[in-house]
Amino acid sequence: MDPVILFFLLGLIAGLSRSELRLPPAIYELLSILLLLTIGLKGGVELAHQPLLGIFPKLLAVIVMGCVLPLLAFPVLRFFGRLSRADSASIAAHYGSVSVATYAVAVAFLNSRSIDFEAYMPVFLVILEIPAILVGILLARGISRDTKWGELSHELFLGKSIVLLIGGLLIGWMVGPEGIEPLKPLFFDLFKGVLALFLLEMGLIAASQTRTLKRHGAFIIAFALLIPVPFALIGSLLGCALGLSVGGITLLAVLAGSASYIAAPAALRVSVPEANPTLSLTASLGITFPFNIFFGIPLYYWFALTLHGQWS
Amino acid sequence: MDPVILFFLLGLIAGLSRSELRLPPAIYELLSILLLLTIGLKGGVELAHQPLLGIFPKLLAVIVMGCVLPLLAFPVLRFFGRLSRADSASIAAHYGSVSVATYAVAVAFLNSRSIDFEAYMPVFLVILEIPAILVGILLARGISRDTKWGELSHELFLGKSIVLLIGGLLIGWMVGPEGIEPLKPLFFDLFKGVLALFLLEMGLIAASQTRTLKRHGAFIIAFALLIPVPFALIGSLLGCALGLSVGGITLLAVLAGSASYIAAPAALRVSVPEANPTLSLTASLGITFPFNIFFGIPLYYWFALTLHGQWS
Amino acid sequence: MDPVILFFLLGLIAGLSRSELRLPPAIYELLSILLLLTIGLKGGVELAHQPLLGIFPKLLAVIVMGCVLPLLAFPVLRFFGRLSRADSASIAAHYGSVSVATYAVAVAFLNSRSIDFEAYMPVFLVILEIPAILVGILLARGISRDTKWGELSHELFLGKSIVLLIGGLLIGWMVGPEGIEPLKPLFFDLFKGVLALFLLEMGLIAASQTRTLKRHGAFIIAFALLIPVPFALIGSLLGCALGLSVGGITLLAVLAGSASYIAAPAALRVSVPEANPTLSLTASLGITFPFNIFFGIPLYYWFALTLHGQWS
Amino acid sequence: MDSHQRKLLTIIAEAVLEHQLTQMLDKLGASGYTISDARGRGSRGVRNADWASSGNIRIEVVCGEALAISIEDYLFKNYYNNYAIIAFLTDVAVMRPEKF
Amino acid sequence: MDSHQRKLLTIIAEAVLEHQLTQMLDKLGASGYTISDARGRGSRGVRNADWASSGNIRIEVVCGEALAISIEDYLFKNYYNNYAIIAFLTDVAVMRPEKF
Amino acid sequence: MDSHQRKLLTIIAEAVLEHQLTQMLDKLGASGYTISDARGRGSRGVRNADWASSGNIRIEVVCGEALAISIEDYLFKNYYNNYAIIAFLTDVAVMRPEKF
Ligand SMILES: Nc1ncnc2c1ncn2[C@@H]1O[C@H](COP(=O)(O)O)[C@@H](O)[C@H]1O
Ligand SMILES: Nc1ncnc2c1ncn2[C@@H]1O[C@H](COP(=O)(O)O)[C@@H](O)[C@H]1O
Ligand SMILES: Nc1ncnc2c1ncn2[C@@H]1O[C@H](COP(=O)(O)O)[C@@H](O)[C@H]1O
Ligand code: NA
Ligand code: NA
Ligand code: NA
Repeated sequence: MDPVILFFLLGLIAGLSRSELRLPPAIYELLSILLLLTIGLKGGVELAHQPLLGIFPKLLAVIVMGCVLPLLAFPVLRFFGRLSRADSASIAAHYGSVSVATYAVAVAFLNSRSIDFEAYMPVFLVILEIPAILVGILLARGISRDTKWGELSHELFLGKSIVLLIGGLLIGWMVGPEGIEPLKPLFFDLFKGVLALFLLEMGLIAASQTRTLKRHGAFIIAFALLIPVPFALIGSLLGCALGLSVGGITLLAVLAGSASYIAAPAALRVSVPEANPTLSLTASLGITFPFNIFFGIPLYYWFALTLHGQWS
Repeated sequence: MDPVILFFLLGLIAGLSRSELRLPPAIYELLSILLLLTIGLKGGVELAHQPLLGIFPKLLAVIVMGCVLPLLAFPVLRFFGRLSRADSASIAAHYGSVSVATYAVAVAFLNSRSIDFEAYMPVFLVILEIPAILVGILLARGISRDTKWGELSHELFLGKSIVLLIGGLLIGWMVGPEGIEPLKPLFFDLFKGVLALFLLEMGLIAASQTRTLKRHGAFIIAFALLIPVPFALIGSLLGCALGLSVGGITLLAVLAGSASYIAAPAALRVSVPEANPTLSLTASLGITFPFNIFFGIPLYYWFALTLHGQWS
Repeated sequence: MDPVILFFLLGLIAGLSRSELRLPPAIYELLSILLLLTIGLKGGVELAHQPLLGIFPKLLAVIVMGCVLPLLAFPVLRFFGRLSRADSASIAAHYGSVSVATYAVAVAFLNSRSIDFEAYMPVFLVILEIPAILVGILLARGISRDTKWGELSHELFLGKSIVLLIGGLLIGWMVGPEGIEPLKPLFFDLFKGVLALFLLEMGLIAASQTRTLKRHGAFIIAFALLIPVPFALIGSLLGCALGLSVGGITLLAVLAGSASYIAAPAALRVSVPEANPTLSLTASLGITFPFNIFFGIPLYYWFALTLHGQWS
Repeated sequence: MDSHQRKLLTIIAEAVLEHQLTQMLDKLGASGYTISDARGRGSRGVRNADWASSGNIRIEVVCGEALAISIEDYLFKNYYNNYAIIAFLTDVAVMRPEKF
Repeated sequence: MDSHQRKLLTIIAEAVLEHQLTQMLDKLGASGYTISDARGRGSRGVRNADWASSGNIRIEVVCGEALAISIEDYLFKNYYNNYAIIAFLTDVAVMRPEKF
Repeated sequence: MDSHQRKLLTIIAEAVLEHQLTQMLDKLGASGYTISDARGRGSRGVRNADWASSGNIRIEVVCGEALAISIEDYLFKNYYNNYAIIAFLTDVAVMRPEKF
């Protein structure tokens, strides 16, 4: 198994056995800043080689997917799960949006198998964070005047992860491969180590989330385990249709099948406060994230292999 | 002198002259987490090459040493130092247990002289943390029903240092030398730099400990300066008897001669609250730690050279 | 543009658009500790090659410059700016002293152009921090008995930046080029990455400073934009007179043209409390620092090229 | 020196509300406020500050009784239903009444 | 809106006790608590939070008088002799009495 | 168990004063103090703790009324004019009067 996943396991086990191990919040912040910048910078440097015009239609298709996914999840939650409208909308928004950590683990997975992927995948990552959250808010409140769109768009477009990803992309794109050289030791060489520490902390957090699991009953567990697979399948089909490589298809599947736990919770807490935040966080962090990094990523890779083989 | 020791000296001098230099606690945590994981991972990777069965009898011998050392220290403290039973037991537990930072400096010392040591030394480090603490608690309270053994064993076996060391060992052992490659830049290449920063902070902490020194009188100073040497001698004799290499003997001597300042204080604060915690911490951090890294390690290395020469 | 400056720009833009991006204070501390140690260590290692005696007269000349600069700034602030005596003296002290971050960016600028500079430049950096602060305090209060010189010199000579710079210099000088090898991955290889993150945070801080700008009116903005250039010219002329290389002249100009935002604020807050601290900080961090890293450093480099050409 | 009666309103709320609550205090006319980071447990479960947004903040406002009550009313109308938040009021004495 | 009298019990204790003390509060029936990190000086010397376990924590509990007293008694019996710990009680007014 | 009246003096001040203020408390004879980090806004603007010296600290002292007043006086004479600092006094009840 990839060592970074073992670090997640270590955190999970330590957390479940109530070890006193804890990473200070400041360190968690540092690690996530480093990961976001690294993903952005790497993508930007790659993009520097390439004509950009061709990716716009693809971006559009990806945005459409970001809008459709929550619309698929919402009825499941509302009618099968009998959750309130606000809770259904909120969870749908989380699952339509994406998880940067899952993406990073998938990148590490592909790297260690020397599988390339399209340079613009980090752009997809950025782009996919937002539409599902907007759709989720609309699902919760309709096009109500109550929603403070100003505050919301501020929250969305100026949130930490968007700013660092886009910032990294632009810087990488501007300085190109030679310019980035002196930054490599911190941002590129340490990438896996930083990811390992980050996953250690994620394991601890996931463990603390599972403690609130029983309160929420079987439906939410089932949802969090089962919805990633069809979503990832949608992602890989779209990837195929867009003519992506095996690596690219895998990553788009991962994006579709993963659930946000940074951008979505923050935005929904402000815009749909009546939704219970622990419900969506427990599902996304406590179940879907571990599921994806242990089982999802290899499975979605297999989707990609199979589909890519079919088409070409 | 090894540059990492100069960093300790810098911290010590800055602290003694009451400079405002301070590392934030979150950074201290990060550095100690990195050190513990590095020590574990390195050991684990080395162990991956080796048959494990042979080391069990050695582990047993080492555990016996961990139980005997506090039994030797206790009467000295109780009768020569006229300390209370609780204080004597607590200090004995600290000195029977081990200091990870001292171990790390000794590893750096051996590395810079290209002296190898047995791969299972980190296992000794883990193993030696606990028995002395248990013996110390028994010395303080007998086998009383009062002691909350549940809480205590939780504290001992799920404390930060044990979890990270064992976790690192297992991960290193599972992924082996190739698997660890991508983690090397963070955990291995930065090792000495991280150790240097950590020792800078240790210097500042040691300086603040020395401020409470005068309160505790001459006996505790003498004890903290004199006990490490015979303890280290016991450790090196045992190392010799177990057929360790010069590097291994040195490290076992360092383990025996060093005093815990993380695991032992935490466990004893909970289990023997009537012991004065500043007494043992001042001795261990303010005197024994500096003594060991300046004078102890080279001396114990010389023990190892001499003894190893005798035997072989 | 140098990527590290793009990071500053990213922070600045994020801050001005009120993004929620923030680096935890503990991380800011870690980054600044790393930068200070790196600058010190690098200088120390270089100095290890060299006879030290020759630099004493140069140090003297540099100290004189450090005393003269605030004396030039003071009347400008007092008579053109109509600021109170305390405020004028305080700002003069800030601008006579130096900014370590600006120096670090200038070093990165020179490195990326493979331009060497004298090994003792970090000594100048250390030396220049203090005299202007003393002169500023004298300007504010005369040689009054009120000033607690004991406390003040403690603040000055045992402040974080002095201790780490001098500590780094001494350690580097003692261990020399081979001894420093194992510390290189953390302190040297990561230098640019660490600087990039640090500048990201500086951008955020500078942005928050500009919010108080309007309160202080046009004079302070003009002062902060215009004074660095003549000061840097003085620095480069002195550098020329001392026979420095192009790199050395550039750095001395940068030191003269930059304004302190760590040592000076702390010392003046204690010694001249009636001076408004946000006034000098806004000028130094919110205007002069960005001006210098975007426009100043290339300009001062051009000064150095021109002057050096003239003389030799 | 004389001392004057004022109220100290302490608000403990989830960290995500920091910006909104300080804006509200500015708008309602508080002369200042002090914030520190906290964690805790309440009816909405444990908030253990494992990462920034999972923690609480603790806001203190020294003010007159009227302002204290209108802040509490504002909290009641806008936050008590949906957020992890509590508030309580203490009597305090201050030396510079014109400041608060 | 009406306000109701409650007690605010503030405990300052060495950080190592956090787990034990919150368990105690749960057991004695406190409706919640708020914790922040602190440092300080007292009869047991300076506790300067240089590293985690050398610091203090500050626990606040809003509760009725009876519970406040039984918590203080518990502290007295179990902790005052051997640990760096103090506690004090303040009168506070709350708007939602059913919460505390 | 009996409870005894004491005063709780809370000082909020810019972080750079920590050393001076604790020395002052030692000199004036406080039996102890507790410090935590804070940020805030007041008449001297926003102090947002972006980096260490730009933040505030919050000092609490449990003491008798006389000492509380002499500390306030000291602050008034030495700090109120030039520093971002406020202080307020609360009544508290303690169990161990000999400690404070
Ligand atoms: N009885 C209490 N005493 C002190 N703090 C409380 C109490 N109840 C709740 N809190 C704090 O207020 C936050 C929100 O409370 P709640 O809305 O009840 O979840 C909790 O996370 C605690 O930090
Ligand atoms: N008079 C006091 N005022 C405020 N805090 C105090 C006081 N005395 C003690 N403390 C706090 O309580 C902790 C433990 O006190 P002690 O048990 O007296 O050492 C100290 O570290 C301080 O944080
Ligand atoms: N009305 C208030 N309520 C609570 N805290 C305040 C208040 N006014 C000022 N402060 C705090 O005291 C610090 C200094 O206040 P000032 O001297 O008014 O700038 C501020 O940064 C706040 O943290
Ligand atoms: Na998704
Ligand atoms: Na030992
Ligand atoms: Na200058």
